[in-house]
Amino acid sequence: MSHDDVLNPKSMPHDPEKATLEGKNKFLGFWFFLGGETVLFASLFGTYLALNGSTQGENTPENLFGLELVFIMTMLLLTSSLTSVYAMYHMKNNDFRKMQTWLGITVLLGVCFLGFEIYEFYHYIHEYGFTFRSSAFGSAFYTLVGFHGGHVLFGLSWIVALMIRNQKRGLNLYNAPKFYIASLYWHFIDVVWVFIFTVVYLMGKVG
Amino acid sequence: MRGWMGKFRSLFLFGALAMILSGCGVDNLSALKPKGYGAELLLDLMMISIAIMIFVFVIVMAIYAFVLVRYREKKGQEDVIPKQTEGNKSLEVIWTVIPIILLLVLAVPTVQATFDLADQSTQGDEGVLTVEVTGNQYWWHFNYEGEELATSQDLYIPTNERVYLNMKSSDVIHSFWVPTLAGKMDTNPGENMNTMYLEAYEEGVYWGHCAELCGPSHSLMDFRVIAVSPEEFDQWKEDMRNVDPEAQPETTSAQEGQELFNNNCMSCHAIGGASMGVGPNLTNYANREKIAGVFEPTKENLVDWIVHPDEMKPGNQMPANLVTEEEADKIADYLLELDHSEVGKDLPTQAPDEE
Amino acid sequence: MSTAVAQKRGLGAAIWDYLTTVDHKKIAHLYLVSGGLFFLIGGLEAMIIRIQLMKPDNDFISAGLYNEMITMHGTTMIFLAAMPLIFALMNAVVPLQIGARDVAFPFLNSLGFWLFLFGGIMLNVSWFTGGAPDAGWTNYAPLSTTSPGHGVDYYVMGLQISGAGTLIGGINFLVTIVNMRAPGMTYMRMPLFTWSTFVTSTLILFAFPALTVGLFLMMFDRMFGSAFFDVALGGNVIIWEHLFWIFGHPEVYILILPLFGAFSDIFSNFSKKRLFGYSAMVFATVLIGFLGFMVWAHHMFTVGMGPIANSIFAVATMAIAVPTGIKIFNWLFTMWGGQIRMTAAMLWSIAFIPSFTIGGMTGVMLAAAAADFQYHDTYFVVGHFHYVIVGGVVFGLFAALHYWWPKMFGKVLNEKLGKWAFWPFFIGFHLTFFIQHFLGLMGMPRRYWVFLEGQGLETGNLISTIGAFFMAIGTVIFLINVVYTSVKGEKAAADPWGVGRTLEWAIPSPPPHYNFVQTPLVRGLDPLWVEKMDGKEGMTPAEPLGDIHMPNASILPFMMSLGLFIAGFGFIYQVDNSAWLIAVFVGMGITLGSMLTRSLKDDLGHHIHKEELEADIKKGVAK
Amino acid sequence: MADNTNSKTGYQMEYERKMHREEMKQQVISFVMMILFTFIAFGMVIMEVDSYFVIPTLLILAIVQVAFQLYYFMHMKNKGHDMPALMMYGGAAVALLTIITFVTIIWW
Ligand code: HEA
Ligand code: HEA
Ligand code: HEC
Ligand code: CUA
Ligand SMILES: [Cu+2]
Repeated sequence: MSHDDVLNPKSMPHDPEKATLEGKNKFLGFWFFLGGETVLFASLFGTYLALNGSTQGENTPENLFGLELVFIMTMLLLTSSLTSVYAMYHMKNNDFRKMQTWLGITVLLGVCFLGFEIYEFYHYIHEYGFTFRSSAFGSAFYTLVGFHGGHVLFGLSWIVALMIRNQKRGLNLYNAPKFYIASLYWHFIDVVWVFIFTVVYLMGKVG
Repeated sequence: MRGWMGKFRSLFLFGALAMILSGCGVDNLSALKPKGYGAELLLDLMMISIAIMIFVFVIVMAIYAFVLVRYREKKGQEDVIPKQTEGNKSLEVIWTVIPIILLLVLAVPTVQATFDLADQSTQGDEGVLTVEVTGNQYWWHFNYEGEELATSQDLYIPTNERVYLNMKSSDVIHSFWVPTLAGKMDTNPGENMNTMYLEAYEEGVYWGHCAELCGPSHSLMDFRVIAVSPEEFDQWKEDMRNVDPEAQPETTSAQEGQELFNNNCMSCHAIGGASMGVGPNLTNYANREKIAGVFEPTKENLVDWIVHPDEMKPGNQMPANLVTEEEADKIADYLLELDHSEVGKDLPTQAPDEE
Repeated sequence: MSTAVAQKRGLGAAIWDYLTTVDHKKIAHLYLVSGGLFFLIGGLEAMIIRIQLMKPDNDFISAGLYNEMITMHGTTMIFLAAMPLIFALMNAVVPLQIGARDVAFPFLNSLGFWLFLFGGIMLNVSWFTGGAPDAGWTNYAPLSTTSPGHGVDYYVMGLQISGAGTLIGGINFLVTIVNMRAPGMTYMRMPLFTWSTFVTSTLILFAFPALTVGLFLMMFDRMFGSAFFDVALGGNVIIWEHLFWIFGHPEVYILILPLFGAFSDIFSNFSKKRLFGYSAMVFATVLIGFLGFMVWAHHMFTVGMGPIANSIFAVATMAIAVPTGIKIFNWLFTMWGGQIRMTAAMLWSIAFIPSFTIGGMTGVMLAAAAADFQYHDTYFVVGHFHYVIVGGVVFGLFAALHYWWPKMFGKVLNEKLGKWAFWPFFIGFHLTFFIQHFLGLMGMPRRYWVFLEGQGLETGNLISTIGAFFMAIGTVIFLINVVYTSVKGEKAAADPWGVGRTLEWAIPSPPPHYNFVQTPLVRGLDPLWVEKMDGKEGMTPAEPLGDIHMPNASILPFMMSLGLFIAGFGFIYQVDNSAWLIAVFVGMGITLGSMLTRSLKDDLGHHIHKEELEADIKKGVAK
Repeated sequence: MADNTNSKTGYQMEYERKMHREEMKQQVISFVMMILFTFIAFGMVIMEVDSYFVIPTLLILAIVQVAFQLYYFMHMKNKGHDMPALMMYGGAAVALLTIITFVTIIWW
């Protein structure tokens, strides 16, 4: 059987994402990549923690951050993590339609998150005059949160591209690993966000 | 703590090592010829480590030589297949445990020396001198805390006393190193101030280098530490405080030079006082060991410097062609008259070449 | 493609073949050639450094140029010469050693190479556009952030691009080794070179992201006005040092571990013995990799971290001597009782032991934190790291190249010329670098454009310069050997040394592009040796003869890298003129467009049919 | 390549579906926990609980949440995840060292 034959419930292997050697390789390689990403974000967090006091006397974390927005963003992203779990659930049950639907919801939530983030940055820049160049704290804040935002943007584009590309093809052993690792990526973004809302916003508010 | 290695030194290996190594380099520059507390402590530490290393190396080389001589393939043996040994537990334990022991032997004095050199317990005590050291591209500023006086390039210290240095930089990272007196320490820009101490055992002029890449003239950022007896040091402080920046020089040429200097150079250079300008403090210029840290203190060099500092020290901050050659000549006359103290003059500037 | 290309191969077709190849053996050739060229450039820079330091107060080159020279020498040698040459070996050998037909990600493998190459070219373009980077290979802030011109920008963009390539390469090898091993090839049967590739790739995976972040911060500071290293706005320059060394120390083990692996294979081969203490060797490799992450601050003893941090890092650093010692002794005892055959490969390996031991021991001396206050940033350190890098890495590369050359190119390098290249290089190496330890202790800091007269440093520096010329002679003889062999060399057998133990020697030299007609069945450590001892000709296959699935060639990796290359220039020059943003958009467009093409166009590869394989076997190009 | 032509029996399919449902249930539970933790975390900060207590608690909550993500959402608890787990722990170890450095010795 060739990889791009559409799967039917009967030919569906237990783990479609790992049923072929290519799938296994993608799966493992992507996990390793996430191991590297962990160090990447740790370096950014470290830099942020070293510099978050260097505010040059203005726009400190305490007076800048508003928790309402961050709370909403957190809920959006956490929920999107669950919806992508649902998508994978339907993938394993070989229900392509439902998988696409749940992925669509995931993307929607992700877009909302990104919108709020852009609004937040806009707000800081225009209401507070707090920019990337204001102070070392500003540089570190926008870099850390911006790197995460960049990951969200990339993840969204990736999932959307996959959805469109496979719209008419249904699930097969060639694209199942792709959907699977895209969802891993999405969860990882959530992992990073958990640390961002904790370390940057909540701990920033506590002072 | 001084000389805690003393008893070992009499051992043959150390004795021989010390002999060989101390033949290296010139007196006032080589880390192998310590003239102060830190350098001596560190030489002791180096000796311990070298001894351990020689010991290890000899063992490795003995096995190596034996193997190479004994187990070469000889003609006619091409088809012999040697026994395929898997390993040997007890041998492996031996060459794991022995290095661990050797490293522990090295680690203990290492940690001791590290803490010893970081000691700051007497800083700020009555009569303990602290000097604020600032690294600049490519010169050094020394501000003697609480003394209202400053020098550039030449650091004066009393012998046999701990002198603390509080170190920072005004631009990029530099590193303050006087090999014969102590190890080096970086000068960082910003909040990250470092502290170390010097203690010279003998009077002398000790050569210092900047040891951290800091731009094109990194290799020309030399300075000197001039150690004099405590009495002379007090005398020197006295002399320096009594300098009158406005004093009239003797020759007319120098008087004109002073005028020119005040008009062209005072924006960056100070005569007298302790604050740090854009350029070095020139109060005791005629007492300088070198011009700009590296050049022989002749009038010719000085004139060249004043007109073309960029050619002598690439990338330095002093603008070229501020004055003409003739004007520079007069300024040089003036600067070379800024001779305020006899202290330190009798010390040999440069140690004799290699013995 | 196998048939189409084989028929008529003009030069154009050959070039196109290499531009689009996803075959790990050809990618190995690409790495070898470009890494080799960069080694010559780096060597040339070293020669210029040594000529400048031939006598006191020399003005052979200017101060600014000198700083560019050392920066580019260090950067080129480490990132563009040593690492790619190591990658060349890994690509050529690892899949063969584990009995795989291919690597896990052939497409990414090719992408990794092109990223490295374009990054390397980018760095070197700086010579012609107004000045190379000049803040040392360590690029400490704020010297780097305030360095005028665009030199440091090239450093940032060049390393960022080639670093991405390295990371991709690392992940590729990890997955290859985990997933693609032939049946029976358990972890504890993997040859040491494969093991060290595995550990090295892990180090790459965890070390390079720190450099990536460091380079981003540096880029933001220099190009977009952020304030990470700007103390006036509350920045902290020490952050760069930590990020650099969190990457930088593992990096030096990334350089040496693969060669440790190669030496293990070579010693065992040419002593005709299995490796002594195999499991201890594996354990030591892993341990070195692990400890390698906890010692980075030994490069920063003089920064002012305080005695507690200094002591911790000192002791941790010393600990690395233990697993390294285990390796040294195991190599010695591998030879003990063996039948040592002095081939050129073995000669380089034999020379490595004392050279590296000296380098390692000066390393331990440096690790004594307080004593490092004297050694740091002097020629003592320069002596140390050239002893480990040249005496370990470069000797290792020469040894490994002699050893695997027949497998890579089908011809055995001339042994006599091999030995003639060795001696001048070996003698020159010790002449150049041994004396440098003393120069350092006698008060000569490193990165010094000139040293002054009358400080007792003249003789030492002259000797050092003379030594460098000897190394150049050795290198040139090696090059002559390469040319001579390619013209006159004889075709190599599958196992040209006659003592092959591992799987790569079971198939023809060079292997067909699918490596193994039938995946071999591995029955023990040193699988080929096991079969030989059982009186068999070659490996027993683990599967029946059948169609083989292979990936398709693609130009996309080249295009993606080219796009980033163009965008890199855009980033550098948009500071001067925002019109350069066009280059950013065009470049990123090419890259993203290629990525999109890759994901939209399915690439399922092709099959080599059984009949073709049978024909190949008849012709003798497969086995 | 692995062979996937063996089609399953209806019984097998039913069994697998049940397994997937079972797993989904666990995932929903972990999601609820994550939301709960988030509420606690934000709640503590809004109520201005003493910072010596809050900061460690926040960190612990975050780590547990992340563990839920990794082990349930990303299936690290399932078999066949030894290598991923190894590499994630490797990355986490380096990450931890890095962060410790940046909050301590940079400021010595
Ligand atoms: C291949 C590269 C490589 C390797 C393998 C090493 C190996 C080691 N290095 Fe080196 N190092 C560099 C490349 C390398 N280094 C580079 C490039 C720099 C300078 C960077 C720059 O600033 O530009 C540097 C700088 C450097 C410094 C900083 C110096 C300074 O700037 O002040 C230190 C300090 O601790 C150090 C230590 C060590 C140690 C302890 C080892 C150990 O791994 C060595 C272990 C080996 C042995 C010890 C020998 C064999 C062992 C035995 C025979 C057993 C018994 C031994 C004993 C009991 C001692 N190195
Ligand atoms: C893999 C790493 C590597 C290698 C192999 C080398 C190899 C050599 N290095 Fe290297 N070196 C470094 C890495 C390396 N170096 C690093 C990281 C630094 C620190 C940089 C810094 O401070 O930032 C450094 C610094 C450094 C210095 C100190 C500069 C200073 O601090 O001021 C010196 C001085 O002697 C030196 C010399 C040499 C020499 C003589 C060789 C020789 O072994 C080279 C031998 C090779 C040849 C001689 C090539 C000969 C070929 C030709 C001549 C043909 C040319 C033809 C064409 C181009 C067509 N190096
Ligand atoms: C823009 C500031 C500036 C001006 C104006 C300036 N200098 Fe300088 N000068 C410097 C700096 C900076 C140095 C240190 C250079 C170095 O060593 O890297 C220096 C060094 C010197 C030195 C060597 C000092 C030493 O420590 O040995 C002399 C002498 C000197 N200047 C004289 C002059 C004279 C005379 C003039 C006026 C004609 C002048 N300078 C004007 C900045 C300035
Ligand atoms: Cu200052 Cu080098
Ligand atoms: Cu290191």
